Amino acid sequence: MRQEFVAAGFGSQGIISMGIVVCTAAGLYDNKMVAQNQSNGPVARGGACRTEVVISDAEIDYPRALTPDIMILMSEQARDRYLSEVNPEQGQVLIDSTLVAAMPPQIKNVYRIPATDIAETKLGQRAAAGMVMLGAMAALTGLVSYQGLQAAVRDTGEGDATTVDLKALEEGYAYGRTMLMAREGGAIL
Amino acid sequence: MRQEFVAAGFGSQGIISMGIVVCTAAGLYDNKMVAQNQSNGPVARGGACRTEVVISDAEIDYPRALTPDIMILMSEQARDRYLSEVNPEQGQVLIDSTLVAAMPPQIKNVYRIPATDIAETKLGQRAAAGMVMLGAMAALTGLVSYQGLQAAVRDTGEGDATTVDLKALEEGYAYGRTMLMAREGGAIL
Amino acid sequence: MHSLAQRVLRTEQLPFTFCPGCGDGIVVQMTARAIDELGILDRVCTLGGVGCSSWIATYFNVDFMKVPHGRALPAAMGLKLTNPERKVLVFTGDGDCVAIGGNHFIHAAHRNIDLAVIMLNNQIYGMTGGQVAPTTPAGAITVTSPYGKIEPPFDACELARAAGATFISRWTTAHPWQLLNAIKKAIQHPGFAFVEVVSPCPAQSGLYIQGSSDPVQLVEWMQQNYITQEEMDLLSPAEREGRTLVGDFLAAIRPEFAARTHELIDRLKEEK
Amino acid sequence: MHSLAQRVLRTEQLPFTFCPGCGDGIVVQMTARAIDELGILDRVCTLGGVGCSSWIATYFNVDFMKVPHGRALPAAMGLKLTNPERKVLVFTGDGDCVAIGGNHFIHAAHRNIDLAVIMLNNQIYGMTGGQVAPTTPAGAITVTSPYGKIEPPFDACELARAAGATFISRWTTAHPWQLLNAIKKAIQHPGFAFVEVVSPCPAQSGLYIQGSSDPVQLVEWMQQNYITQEEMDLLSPAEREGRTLVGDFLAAIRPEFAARTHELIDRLKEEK
Amino acid sequence: MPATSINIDANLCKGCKLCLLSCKEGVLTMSSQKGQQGYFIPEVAYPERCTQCLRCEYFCPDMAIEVLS
Amino acid sequence: MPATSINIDANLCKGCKLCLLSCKEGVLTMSSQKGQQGYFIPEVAYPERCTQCLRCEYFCPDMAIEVLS
Amino acid sequence: MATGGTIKIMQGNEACVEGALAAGCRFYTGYPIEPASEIAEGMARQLPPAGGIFVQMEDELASVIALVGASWGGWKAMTATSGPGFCLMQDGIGLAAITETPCVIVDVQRGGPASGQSTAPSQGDVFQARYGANGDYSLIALAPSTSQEMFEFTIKAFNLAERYRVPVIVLADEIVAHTRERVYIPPADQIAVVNRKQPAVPPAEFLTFKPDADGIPPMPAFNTGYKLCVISQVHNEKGFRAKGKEGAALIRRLTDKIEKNAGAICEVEELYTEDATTIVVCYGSVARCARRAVKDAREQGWKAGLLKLNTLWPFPAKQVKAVAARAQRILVPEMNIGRIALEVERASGGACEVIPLPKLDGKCHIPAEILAAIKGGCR
Amino acid sequence: MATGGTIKIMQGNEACVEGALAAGCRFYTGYPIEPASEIAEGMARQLPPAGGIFVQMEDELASVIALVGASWGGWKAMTATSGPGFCLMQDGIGLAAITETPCVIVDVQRGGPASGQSTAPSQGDVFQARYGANGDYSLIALAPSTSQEMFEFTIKAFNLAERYRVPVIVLADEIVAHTRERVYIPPADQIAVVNRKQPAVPPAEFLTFKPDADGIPPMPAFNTGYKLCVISQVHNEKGFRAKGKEGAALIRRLTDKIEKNAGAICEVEELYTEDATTIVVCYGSVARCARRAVKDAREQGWKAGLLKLNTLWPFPAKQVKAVAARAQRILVPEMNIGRIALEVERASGGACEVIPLPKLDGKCHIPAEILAAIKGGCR
Ligand SMILES: Cc1ncc(C[n+]2csc(CCOP(=O)(O)OP(=O)(O)O)c2C)c(N)n1
Ligand SMILES: Cc1ncc(C[n+]2csc(CCOP(=O)(O)OP(=O)(O)O)c2C)c(N)n1
Ligand code: SF4
Ligand code: SF4
Ligand code: SF4
Ligand code: SF4
Ligand code: SF4
Ligand code: SF4
Ligand SMILES: [Mg+2]
Ligand SMILES: [Mg+2]
Repeated sequence: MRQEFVAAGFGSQGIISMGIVVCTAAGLYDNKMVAQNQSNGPVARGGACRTEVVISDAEIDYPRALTPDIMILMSEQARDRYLSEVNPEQGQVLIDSTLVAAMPPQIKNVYRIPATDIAETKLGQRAAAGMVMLGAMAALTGLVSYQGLQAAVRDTGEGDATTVDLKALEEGYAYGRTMLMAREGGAIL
Repeated sequence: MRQEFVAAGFGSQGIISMGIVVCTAAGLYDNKMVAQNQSNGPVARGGACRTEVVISDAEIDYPRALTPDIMILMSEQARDRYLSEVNPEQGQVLIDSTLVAAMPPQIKNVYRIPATDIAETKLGQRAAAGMVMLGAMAALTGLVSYQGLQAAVRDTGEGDATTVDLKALEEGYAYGRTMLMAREGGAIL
Repeated sequence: MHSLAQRVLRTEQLPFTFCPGCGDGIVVQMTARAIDELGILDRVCTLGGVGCSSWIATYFNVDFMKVPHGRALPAAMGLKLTNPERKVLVFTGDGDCVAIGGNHFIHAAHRNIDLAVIMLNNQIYGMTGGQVAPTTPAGAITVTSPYGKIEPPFDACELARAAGATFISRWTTAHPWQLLNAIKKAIQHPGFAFVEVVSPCPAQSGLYIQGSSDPVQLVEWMQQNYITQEEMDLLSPAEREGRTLVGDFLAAIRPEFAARTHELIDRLKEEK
Repeated sequence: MHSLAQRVLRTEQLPFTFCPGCGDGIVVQMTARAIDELGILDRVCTLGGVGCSSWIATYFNVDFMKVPHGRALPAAMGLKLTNPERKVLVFTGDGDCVAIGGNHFIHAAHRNIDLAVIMLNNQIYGMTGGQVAPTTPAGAITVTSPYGKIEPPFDACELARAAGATFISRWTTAHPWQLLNAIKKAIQHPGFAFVEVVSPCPAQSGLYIQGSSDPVQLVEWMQQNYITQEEMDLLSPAEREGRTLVGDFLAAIRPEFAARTHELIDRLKEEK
Repeated sequence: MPATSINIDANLCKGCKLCLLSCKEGVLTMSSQKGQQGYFIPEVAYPERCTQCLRCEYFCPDMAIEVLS
Repeated sequence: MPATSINIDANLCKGCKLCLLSCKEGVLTMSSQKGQQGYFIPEVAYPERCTQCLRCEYFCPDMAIEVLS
Repeated sequence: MATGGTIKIMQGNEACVEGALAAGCRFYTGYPIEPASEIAEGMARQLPPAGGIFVQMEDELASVIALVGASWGGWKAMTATSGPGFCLMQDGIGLAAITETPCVIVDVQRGGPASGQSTAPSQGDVFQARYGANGDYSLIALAPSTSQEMFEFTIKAFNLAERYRVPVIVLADEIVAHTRERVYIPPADQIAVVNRKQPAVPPAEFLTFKPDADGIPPMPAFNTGYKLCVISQVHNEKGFRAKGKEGAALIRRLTDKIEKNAGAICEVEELYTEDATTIVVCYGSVARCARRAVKDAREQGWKAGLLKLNTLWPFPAKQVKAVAARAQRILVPEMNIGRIALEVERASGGACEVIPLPKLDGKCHIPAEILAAIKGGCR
Repeated sequence: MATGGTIKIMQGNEACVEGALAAGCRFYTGYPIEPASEIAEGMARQLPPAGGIFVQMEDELASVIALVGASWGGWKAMTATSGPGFCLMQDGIGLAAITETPCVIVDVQRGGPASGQSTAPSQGDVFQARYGANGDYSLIALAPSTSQEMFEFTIKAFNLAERYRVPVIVLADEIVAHTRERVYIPPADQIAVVNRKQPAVPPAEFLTFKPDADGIPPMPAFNTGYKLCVISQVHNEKGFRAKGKEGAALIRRLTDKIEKNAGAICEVEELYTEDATTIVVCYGSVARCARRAVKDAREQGWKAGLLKLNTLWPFPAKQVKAVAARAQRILVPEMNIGRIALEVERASGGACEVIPLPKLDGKCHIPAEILAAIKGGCR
């Protein structure tokens, strides 16, 4: 099976790291084929940023996302720019609800994770919001394994940041599990 | 009719000017089609030098000399290098006999003009030897007209040099006429 | 919208694409002021090569030309020579001017052709992501000098002087008034005028070399370390260490290339 | 055959292709003497770009490389870095070095990489037939400056100094002993060593600029006009006019690039 | 000192705080409002302190601040 | 002063006369003989005057002259 | 021959200078190199008295970039070089292409690769002329074979450059550059000179790269009020950076404005092609020798014909295709390893045999060589 | 997958660095440019600890010339760049070609012409890679489509460079350069590494450019006693300037040693070509999307096939010819205006229809576009 993942927001949020972590988790630890890429604004670093990961059991022919199965949005600009790529019926969209307020109603599967809030209050670092989102995603979509994410963070991170990121994954994963149970329990998110 | 002319010797002898003068004489004053070119040694200016002029009544297709009809040789190096291009039966070879001693016997038509001697003694300038040769050539071969040569020298020369060159042409022409009359008179040259 | 921008800039191109706190915008502003105060908008044209700083050329409401990396000066020369009345302003980066464009730089300076060349020195290749530049300090770690740069920084002002530039000035974006003044002088100077503007690049050299991406810290760092001769004179030799001079270093008059070229034409025409 | 030639030159390449009286041959001779006296024939390699003077590189009985016009220095750098024990000698012309090769020149000097660069300054493009060079005197008439050159001559020694060369020397081919000495010093100097050799070109600059193609007159002209500081000091200001200094101008020690590069490698290998 | 009006252009400001650094009089502070560029922008907290020295305007790298008198 | 032998290589000499210029002792003169390069070459007219100063050798741009002792 | 002109004896390089001046060229920046130096030397002498500017630059990179500046300054501009310098001009040619800057670059080809052989004629740069710079663009290249053509094609080069706003390459070679022959120079008023289009709209409505219906934007000069935006990046009609469709439209247009006008641009000369079984396709100096060979062949009873390509780029594929359809074989003598032969092969699409006749020894073919090939081929 | 290796997640640019090191590259000179910068950055980090040298040069001209110096110093050397820088390297590539200097140049193609579009993928430099420098020469160019191929083709590039003594171009593009994927790195002893031939004769008998029977001269390093003569002019076997036949022999050999070995050099991959009526000929990143399209087409019952060109130069004409003989039409999707399509057209010699599928908007084709073209073509 081929699955396409997109994350978008501001570069300063570590969007690219999110792509690399997902790609490493799936490629090295979940033993899938992967293809990740990213794009930045041309000059203003820290501006709009997007990453994609294609994950598949078979060789990946086409390495770019065509219709993302899972999309993480971490800014309203990103929402306005990229949401249209998602199939409203099938796609799953995870938003950082601290940063992205409204979502168009036609998108069926939307998960609202207050990741920046969580990162700020629980970890004291807004920049960890991306990893919170990934933890939640692992719980909610199963695109990559939680263990894979942990291993990938250990591989790609550096020093102190790794500890924070692992904690962020954990918080996100826990939040996601709770949401899932709530949803499975029939609650409206 | 297509005729091919070659002059070769040292650059310092004004070989290139010889080519230009012949070409201008034929092209502008004898109203022929012409194509002239030259080649130098790559670095040592004043070294080996050669010029060619193709003269024809019709458009000149191929602009280089294939079998020179008339060749002027002003150094032994030039003789050793280029003489083989001449058809020994038909080609006419004019040598500066001050500089070139022996000629292979198989070449039928050889004219020996002591041009450097003439230039030195009559004009006080060895460098005028080339024009002496051209004057003689006009007389001996009729390839270009003497008047044409004179006009060409006036066109292309500068100041004092022009006067000397015109004188040199004259000396050469006179020498050539004498040779011709001697030859027509049956004398062996 | 800034009234200065309305008078001198292509307002539809704003905001600048530069990163927050990038010094390049200061140079846009000071150049806009210079053009405005000198009242020469119609006679100006601007050029740039490639690099963040080269984009400065595109913000003014004048004709501009942006050419390949390092090649602004020959294009500027073509424009100057075809109309010596033109005020030709060239915006270039330290990489654009001293690395790939070094040969054009020394030769344009040598000709003393009337151009105002404003070089943004952020000590790094900003646009391509923080690679070492000729102007990068010795020992500095960048993405292409991960073990520390071996050579000392290239002093563009010294190079300009040896090559023959006749106006030379260095300021930082933390000296906006002095910079404005220098740019005005450079534009009015009849010859090759070179203004080096030390400029913070929070995203690259800030991060890699000065160790801070905070624009405020970078401006403070410049204020402390880039000082005038008078300020320098008050310091002990030990304190001078690591500090760099700013100032208007040279303003000399030598025959100018475009004028001389046109004088020749006029003379020959008369002679005909 | 000269015994020196037998020891140091590719004798089958003789005679030199230079014109009669051309100074390039003096540089071959003095370099041959330097190599011979230093006993380093096996460790030498030579490089040249394109130009009459660049052919000098091809006469020694050593490995040599002749690259496109202006590009000898980067090639030399490749050879030096891959074996710092190599003695790398670069022969270049004023056009090759200061015109098309100007950027490589300032950057190689700036890196202070251990090369001996011998630039023949005949004030003209010899090989291509007498076109104006950056080093041509102001006002000089050449085939491409028929109305007189506008700019002043480029001083390659000053440029080398501003760029960071650590050994700088200028002599003429009329100073053969001093030149030999300078070449020896340049070869032994651990850094970027630059020797400018003012050299007569009877065929081009002699003809067009100095007004004589006679080698003897040209050597006399050099002897009169290229003088040492001591000689200069004896002259009145009016007499100094038009005269140029020769001498060994600079010999300084700064970290050398190839050595530093290999030190880094060694350090990192140890750390592993 | 005449009343000063200081315009901060929310379209252009990138929240770099250089105006705050440059103002010796403490006229400006950061607001909690975001500009169109997505950054928190400054506000004129103490207009009465302003000496119209123009430092804030000259130090702003985005031409986002203008001091009008 | 030991007997000097001065070799002039007719293969290499281009007759530039720089050896004549450089010799302060007037040892050399031009001959009427042409070398392989086609130029008139110098000859050692007064070997006894030679001081072995080597100037002729060092000034020769074609390495055509060698002073042997 | 029309009346009132003059006849001069000129080298091709000199005729090129004469043509440039006649076409209105008033700006030359260059760097000396054999066998093109006489063009620089002639320009140095002749431009200033004509009100023009000659500057010898520090290198070839600077030379061609300066043309772009001068051309936007409103002047007609040219440079000349040979292979090694042509290499260094590619980045500027790319700039001229993307900024649609009229300019003329003469490449007097000599032996290659690299420093090659400075005194040997060659046609080794024909593909470099077309493909030497990065990315997609088109340009025009002309191949003169006589001094007369050096004069005329240089004028034509300027006219095409101005008409299509494109760098035009004059691909000469050492033979045509250095051969002195008669050149007929018509009176100035009989020389057709094209100048770039000027805007028809007021400055406020003008967009720097908005094409007219013919695909070509008008081109005012700098400092005439139009607020021009000229960048070396892929751009939109305003002249600012563009991606996606806008970018694609530019790239497509840069190519189309030349390739779609190939009919109007391409010039060839045909001799005896109607009934020929063997056609010699050739250009530049080689064409002279080929013409002689074809005439000799006809005299000896062989059905030979000649297709001389005056335009090399855009490639006259239609004309080649047409003769390929009639002939049994095409011979392509070239002073290179067989380059245009590849184009001929492609254009002929298998319709007839294509036989390259490469010449690599730094000399032109002699007519007998081509004649022999014709006879060999006409069996 | 063989045993003992490791799997890493790598961008193509990172994989290229890894491949270069595995191939024995120990010298890198370059100048930063997007989208190739990560290669320089990786080399800067990884070469010194491996005993290698990284120098960021003043420009691209210097970068490639330095390679030639280093390669004759006996080291394996590489640089990487993108279109605008590749333009400036042509003169050095010509030098490497005529001096037969092994070296590897990676061109990560971005949008062109000129400064173009630094973030957009492109295949606009494919002809420039072949014809960018003056004169006649041949070289080898490889087009990787995955990180794995970036690793493998870089090794292959070094091996071919050493084997044939020629500059080898790795023609990557922004997509393959920046896509992170799994790369299998075999253990060092399972990687085949080729080193240049050394002389079999003593120094006194050695001539710098005398070829062995295979057309390739052995190549000792400088200062090892062979008195090497390396010049950028056309030269004889000794290495000194030559004209006429000797010069022609060199130029002929420079081309022949590559073109005559095309069989050994060229690599392609075929998928379903046996019975396909429509064949997609492609290379680089586009090949990934084409493969998907061809597979989709087959699933939907269309007789589509794929010919992926791993080698672009020498052009695999034989392989193209073979499929052209069987197919009804060939589609050539490229991220340029249709360049290799021209070669395909020539190679197929009219045997089947050749349809270019250019893409100029700075994006790769999506599979659906190619699929639609297959369906359109398979009628
Ligand atoms: C020929 C060429 N080489 C390399 C590049 C890539 N490049 C773009 S900008 C740049 C350097 C920018 O540095 P600088 O000139 O200092 O400007 P900054 O961005 O720092 O202001 C480089 C190397 C290019 N565009 N063209
Ligand atoms: C790229 C390139 N441009 C131009 C030339 C032509 N060219 C050959 S040598 C030379 C200049 C020679 O002058 P210089 O370096 O001073 O050497 P000289 O002959 O005076 O000793 C030139 C312009 C060339 N070979 N390559
Ligand atoms: S990268 Fe640096 S120079 Fe470029 S815009 Fe950002 S801060 Fe300014
Ligand atoms: S042209 Fe000048 S530099 Fe060249 S060999 Fe002759 S005299 Fe020497
Ligand atoms: S200096 Fe300008 S951009 Fe920075 S915070 Fe102040 S107003 Fe905003
Ligand atoms: S004008 Fe001066 S005092 Fe007023 S706010 Fe700006 S910096 Fe402060
Ligand atoms: S200096 Fe040398 S070349 Fe000149 S004349 Fe004397 S021996 Fe001959
Ligand atoms: S060695 Fe001295 S004295 Fe003897 S011939 Fe030579 S220059 Fe004259
Ligand atoms: Mg910079
Ligand atoms: Mg010179």
